[in-house]
Amino acid sequence: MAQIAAAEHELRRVIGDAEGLGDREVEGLSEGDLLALYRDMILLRTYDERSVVYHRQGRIGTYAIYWNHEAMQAGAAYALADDDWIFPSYRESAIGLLRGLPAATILSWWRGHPSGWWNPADYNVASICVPIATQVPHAAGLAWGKRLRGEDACALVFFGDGATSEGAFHEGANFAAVMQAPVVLLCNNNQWAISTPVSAQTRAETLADKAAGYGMPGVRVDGLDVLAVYEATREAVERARAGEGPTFVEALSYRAAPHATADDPTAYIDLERVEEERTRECVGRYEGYLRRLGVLTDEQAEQIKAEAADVMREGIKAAESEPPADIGLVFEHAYADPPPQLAEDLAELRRILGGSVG
Amino acid sequence: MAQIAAAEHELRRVIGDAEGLGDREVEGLSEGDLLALYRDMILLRTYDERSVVYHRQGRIGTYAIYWNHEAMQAGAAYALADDDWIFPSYRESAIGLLRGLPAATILSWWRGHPSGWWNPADYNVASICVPIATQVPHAAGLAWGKRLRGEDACALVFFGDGATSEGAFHEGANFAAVMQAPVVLLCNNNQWAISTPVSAQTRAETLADKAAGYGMPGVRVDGLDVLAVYEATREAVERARAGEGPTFVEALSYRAAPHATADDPTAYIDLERVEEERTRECVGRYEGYLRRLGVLTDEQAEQIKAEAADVMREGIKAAESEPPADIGLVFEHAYADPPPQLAEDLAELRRILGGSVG
Amino acid sequence: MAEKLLVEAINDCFHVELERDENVMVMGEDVGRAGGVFRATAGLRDRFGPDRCVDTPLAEAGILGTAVGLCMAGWRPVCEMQYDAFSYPALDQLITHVGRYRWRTGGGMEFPVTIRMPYGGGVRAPELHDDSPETYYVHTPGIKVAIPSTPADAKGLLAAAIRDPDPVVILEPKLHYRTLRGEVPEGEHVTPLGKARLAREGTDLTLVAYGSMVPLSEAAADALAGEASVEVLDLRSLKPLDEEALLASAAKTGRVVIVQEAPRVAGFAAEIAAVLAEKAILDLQGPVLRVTGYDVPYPYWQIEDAYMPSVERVVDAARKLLAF
Amino acid sequence: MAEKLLVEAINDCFHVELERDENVMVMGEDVGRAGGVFRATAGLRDRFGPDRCVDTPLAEAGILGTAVGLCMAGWRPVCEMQYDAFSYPALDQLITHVGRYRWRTGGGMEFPVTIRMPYGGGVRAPELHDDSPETYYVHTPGIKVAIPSTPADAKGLLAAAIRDPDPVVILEPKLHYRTLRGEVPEGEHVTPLGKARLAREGTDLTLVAYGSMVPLSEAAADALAGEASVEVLDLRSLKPLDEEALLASAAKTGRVVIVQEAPRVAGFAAEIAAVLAEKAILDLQGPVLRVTGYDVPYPYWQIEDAYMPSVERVVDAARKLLAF
Ligand SMILES: Cc1ncc(C[n+]2csc(CCOP(=O)(O)OP(=O)(O)O)c2C)c(N)n1
Ligand SMILES: Cc1ncc(C[n+]2csc(CCOP(=O)(O)OP(=O)(O)O)c2C)c(N)n1
Ligand SMILES: [Mg+2]
Ligand SMILES: [Mg+2]
Repeated sequence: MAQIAAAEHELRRVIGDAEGLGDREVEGLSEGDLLALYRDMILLRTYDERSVVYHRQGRIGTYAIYWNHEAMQAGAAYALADDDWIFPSYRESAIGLLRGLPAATILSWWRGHPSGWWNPADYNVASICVPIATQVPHAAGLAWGKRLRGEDACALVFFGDGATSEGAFHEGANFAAVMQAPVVLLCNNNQWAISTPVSAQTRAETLADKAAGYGMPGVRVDGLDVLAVYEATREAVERARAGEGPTFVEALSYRAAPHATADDPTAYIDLERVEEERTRECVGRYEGYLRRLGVLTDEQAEQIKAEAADVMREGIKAAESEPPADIGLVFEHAYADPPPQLAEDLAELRRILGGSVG
Repeated sequence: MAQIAAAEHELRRVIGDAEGLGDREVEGLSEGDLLALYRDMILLRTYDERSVVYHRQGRIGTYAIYWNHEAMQAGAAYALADDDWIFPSYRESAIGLLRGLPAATILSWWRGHPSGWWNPADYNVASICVPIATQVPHAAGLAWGKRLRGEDACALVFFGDGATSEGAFHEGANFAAVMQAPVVLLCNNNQWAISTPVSAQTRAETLADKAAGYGMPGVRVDGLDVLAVYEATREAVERARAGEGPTFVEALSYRAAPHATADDPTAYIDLERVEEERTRECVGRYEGYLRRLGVLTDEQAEQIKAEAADVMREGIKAAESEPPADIGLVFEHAYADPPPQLAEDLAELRRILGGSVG
Repeated sequence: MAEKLLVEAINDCFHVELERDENVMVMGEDVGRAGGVFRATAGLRDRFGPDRCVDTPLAEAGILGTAVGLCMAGWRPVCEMQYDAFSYPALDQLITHVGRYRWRTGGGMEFPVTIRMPYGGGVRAPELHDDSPETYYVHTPGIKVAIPSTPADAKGLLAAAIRDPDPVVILEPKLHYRTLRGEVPEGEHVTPLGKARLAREGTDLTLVAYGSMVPLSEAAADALAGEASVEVLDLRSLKPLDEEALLASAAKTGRVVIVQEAPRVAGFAAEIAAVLAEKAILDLQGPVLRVTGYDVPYPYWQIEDAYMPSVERVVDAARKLLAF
Repeated sequence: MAEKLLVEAINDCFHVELERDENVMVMGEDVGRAGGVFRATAGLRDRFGPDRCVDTPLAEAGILGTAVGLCMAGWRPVCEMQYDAFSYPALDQLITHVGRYRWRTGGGMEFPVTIRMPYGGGVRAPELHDDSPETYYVHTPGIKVAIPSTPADAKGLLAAAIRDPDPVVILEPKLHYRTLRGEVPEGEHVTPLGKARLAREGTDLTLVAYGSMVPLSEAAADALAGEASVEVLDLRSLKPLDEEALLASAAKTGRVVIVQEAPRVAGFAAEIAAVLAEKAILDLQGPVLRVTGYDVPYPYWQIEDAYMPSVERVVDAARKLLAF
C-alpha cells in the first residue's frame, strides 16, 4: 500500500484579493492562455445566464444553473489535453462548449430534443450524467482502459459534495486507486446538495480527507479561483500521466443560485450569505486579476462577451429550428441489434398516430 | 465538521511476545473477566473446529471458518453491555454463543434448517448477514434509532477488509457519522477476501485511514490480541455512549484457514505464510499470557475446554434431532399479513406433495 | 371533506399519521428543510422536529439500509426516494434485506418500512426523472406495492402503508401531483391494501390500470362512449392483488385491455394477463391486450407523448378487441 | 466434439473468445488468482495475464460501472457477479447506464458488456446463494438476457453475448455446473441469441422452460410418457424472445405450461403467458398454467425442494391442463 501524505487542508489560491494582495502567477501560462481561460469562463457564464432567461421564456425546460462554478469548470478542463476525457454531471452540462460541442446541442438537451445527444467519442466528453456519482466509476474505467491499451489519455470527472455520500463515488474512487487509473476526481464542493448543507452530508473535516481512505493525494483549492483550479488539476494530470494514479481535488465554492430553475431556495438558504457570495463570484474575480496584470483591456472583454452572446444567439436559433423529432426515434439507438418486437411496436404506433404526436 | 486526529497507524497491543516481553494489563479487568474472555474464546474456537469436522461428516453444509478470528470476536463483544447490539457477518456466525444463543440454533443455520433462525431481539444479535457490507447501515440505523428514543444502547458491527470496497460500507459509515450514531465499526482485516489480498482491495496505507473521510476516529489493533481488541472497543463504546459518535476499529489478523469449507486456497495463498501465521494464532497467545500472569491453571483450561466440547456435543445432537421442517414453513414469516395467494400456493403444494418433500 | 391536490393529500396524510403514531418518522433527501422537492413533506420538520423528518445524506442505499436498523429500534420509517430512477441504488437493500428480514427472524421482528417515490413520465423532465419501476418492486418477495390514482387514495394508501406491518412501496403519479384535485376525507383515512376500485362500470370491455393510467383509461372510456360500454378497474394495489375484482370484471365483460406505463417486457401488465390466461380463459371473448411503454429507455421529452400510452392507443386496442 | 461439464464449457468459451479478440477482458471478484469460485475462469489469468483477467475490488456496482468506462475505451468486458443475489448492488448501474448509454450517445458508441453469474437453487447453500433474478434484467430496456440449459449452449450463448454489440446478461444454472455433461463443439461455437431450441417434440402439450427448468421439464415429460406426448421448448434467450417458436408450439399442442424457478409475481413466465394470451388465444385449448417459485424468500435449504418447481408439480399442472 502506498505512502500518502494527509490531505492539504489549506485552500490553494493564485488570485489575491480585490487589491491584488496575494496575487501570484502560474508558471507556464502565457498571456494567450490567460485570455483563453477568460474566454472559456465568459462562454460558460453567458451560456448559463442566457439559459436561465431561455427557461423563463419557455424555450428550454428545467435547467441546472451553474453560475459561480465557471472557474472550476474552465480551470480544470484547461489542464487537459484534447485526448483526455471529461465526465460531467448535470452541473457541468455545458462543459462540452470548451471542446467544440455546439451550444445548440446542449440547449437541445435541455429542450428534451433528440438532437441534444452527442457522440462522446467526437469530443471526448461523456454524456451528461443525471444520477448522482454514478459517472465516477465510468471515468475510472475509461482511464484504466486507456492505460491498459498503452494510450496516454486521462479522465477528469466532476461531481458534487453531496455525491461523496453515494456508494458509487466510493466504489469508483477505490477502483481508480486500485487500478492506478489516470483520473482526476474533481469534487465541486458548492456546500449544498439541493437543500442539504455539506455539514449534514458528512462529518469529515474536509472532503479532501476522503482521499487518504483510497490511498490517493487529496488537495483543496479555492474553486472560485480559476488559476488555482487549473494549477492543481495540471499537477494531478501530470501525476496521472506519470502512472501515479488518481488525485482527489476538492474545489470549494458556493452555490449562489438556485439548484435548478425549478428550485426555490428561500426555504432553506440564508439569502444574505448568498448575496455576499455573489459579490465574490468567480468571473469578476478573474477579470480583476487580469486587469491588475494588464492582460485584459476593455475592448477585449467587450469583444469576448459579444462573441459569447453571439454563440448563444445562434445556438438557441439553431436549437429552435431543429425539426420536430420523428417518433421513430423512440425506438432507435437503445439496441445496436434490436429485438424484433421494436419494429412491430413502431409500425403499430405509426399506424395509430399517423406519424405525428400531439 | 469535527476535528479528528489522523488514524493511529501503530497496532495497539496488550499481549507481549512468547517470553512476555511487552505484556501489559488492561485497567479494570478482573481475573474473573480474564477467565471469562478465555472461556469465550475457547467456546468460539471449539465451535469452529467442531464445525469443520461436522462439515466433513456431512452433518452441516458449507461453513465459513473463523479460526484465528476468535480474539477479535470475543474481545469486541466483551466490551459491550447486554443491551448493546451485535451485527455479525457470516464470519461471526457463532458470536451469538456469547449472548446465550444455543449452539444448536447456529448449527441449524448451517444445516439449512428453519430452526437456525432466531429472533434478534431475544439476544440483541442481528441475523447473520450474508451479502457483504450491507449490515453496516443496519447497525447505523439501529444505533441512531435507539439514541433517538433516548435509549443507551450501542451497536457493534463486524465486516471484513473486502467489505470496505462496497458502497454499502461507505454509506453506512457516513450515515453513522452524520447521525452521530453510537456504533463501533469493527473491521476484521484478515488480509484476504476469498482469494483477493487486501493489497488488491485498496491502496490506502491502512484501512483505518478511511475513518478520517467520515470524520470519525480510526484505530488499529492487533486483531490476534483479545485484550487489545477489548480495550479499543471499550474506548469506542465509551465515546459512543457519551454521544461522540462512531469509531472505526481496524483489527489486523490473518485468515490462516480456507475462506470456507468449499474453498481451496492452495491456488492463491502462500502456504508457508499460513503455517507461520498458525503458530501465532490468537487462542494460544492469550493462553500464554494468562499462564504468565498465573491466572489460568491446567485444570481450569481443561475444564473450560471440556465444557465447550460438551456444548458442541449437545448442540449438534439437538440440531440433528430437530424434526424435519414442515413445507408450510416455505410460506411463513415472509409477510406479517400475507397476500392471499400464498395460502392457495401452500394448499396446492400440500395436495401435490402430500406433506413431504424428498 | 376538502378538495385537495394529489400532493396535498399526501402531505395531509403525513401530518395525520405522524401525529397519530410517534414511532412514524420520515427520512430522505431534502424532505426536511425544503419539505421535499415536490413539497410532499412540507411543514413536517417544523411541526415534528428534525428527528422525525430527517434530511439524510445523499445515499439511497444508506437511507433504506438505516431504515432497516431503525425498524429494529422500533421506528416505522417512511423513506422518500426523490425520483423513481433514483430508487435503484436502494434495490440491493430492498431485495436482500427489506423483503427478507422478517422471514429471517422467524417472524420475530417487523419491518414496517414505507418507501415512497414520485414515478412516471409526461412532465417534460430530463432523463431518469420518468421511470415506472413497479415491476422491480412487485417481483420482490416480501414487498407490497400500491399506486394511487386519486388524491383520496394517495392519502388512504399511504396511511395503509405506514400502518401495515410489512414493507410497502408506494409509487405516486408525479404527473398528477398538481394536476389532479379531488375530495379527500379529513383526519384519519385508510384505503386498505388489496382492494381494487371500480373507477367506472361498463359491460363490454374492461380497462385494467393503476396510477396515472387510470385517468387516461377513463378518458379512453369517454372516447369510446357510444361505441362500447367500458369498465375501468383501478387496481390501487399491485400486491396484494385484488384478483377477485379482476376476475369478476373479466367475467362480466369478457374483454380486457391492460394499460401500463412501464416497459412491456415482464411488466406488471404481464402478470395481469397471466392471471387472466390461467383463471379466466373460459370468460375471455378475445385476446388479452396490453398497451404499455416500450422496451427502450424513456425518451427525450419532446417525443415522450409518443412513448406514453395514449388515449389513441388505448382506444385502438379496445376497438381491435371489440371487433375480434 | 468433446464431452464437457457445463462449467467446463464456459471455461472453454473464455479461452476461445479471449484468444480470438484481444479486446475481450474478464473481470470480477476472485476470477483471476482463484479462477472463479466455480472455476469458470480457471487458467485465464495465467494465459492472458492479470490485465485481461482481473481480480477486482469487492464492489459489484464498481465492477459494472468501470465496465461502462472500459467499453468507452474500446474493451469488451465480461463481468462476473459471484452469485445471483450479489448482482443486486449493480442493478443501479445496469438500469441507469448499461441499458441506456448507447441510446444516450445517439448510437455513436457501443457497450458490448457481458454480465454473467451463476443462478438458481437446489445446491444446499446458505441464503442469498439461490436467487433467479432474470426478471430484473429482462424488464430493463437495453439489456438482453440468455440462460443456457446445456453445456453446448453454455458455451455458445456466452460466445454470442461476448460478440453481441449490446449488453447481455447470462444466467448460468449453477445446479448443473458439475452435474450436467454434454457434447460441446471445439473451438469457435456461437449459439445465436433469439433462437429457441426444441428440446423434445410432442403433440399434446408444451412445457416452456429455460435454464435448469429444462432438464426438469424433460423429466416431467418422461413421467408423462404414455399419458401424453409432451413437447419441451427451451427458450435459451429471454430477450430477444423467439416468439415464432413459442407460438408455433402453442399452435401445435394447444396447451402450455410455463416452468420458472423465480418467484411467480411478474416473473418472466408471466410475459410468456401474456404473449400467448395476446397472440395465441384461438389456439389455446385450456388455460395457460405457470409452475414457478413462490412470492417468498428462497427458503432454508432443508426445504428448498418444496420451493423449487418439481417434476411432481409440473406433472400435476400438465394433467390438470390435459383434463381441462
Ligand atoms: C442517485 C440520485 N439521487 C438523487 C438525485 C436527485 N438530485 C439531483 S441533484 C441532487 C443534489 C446533488 O448535490 P451535489 O452532489 O452537491 O451536486 P450539486 O447539485 O451541488 O452540483 C439530488 C439529490 C439524483 N439526481 N441522483
Ligand atoms: C455483495 C456480495 N458480493 C460477493 C459476495 C461473495 N463473497 C462472500 S465472502 C467474500 C469475501 C469477503 O471478504 P472480506 O470482506 O474480507 O471478509 P472475510 O470473508 O475475509 O471475513 C465474497 C466476495 C457476497 N457474499 N456478497
Ligand atoms: Mg453541491
Ligand atoms: Mg477478509
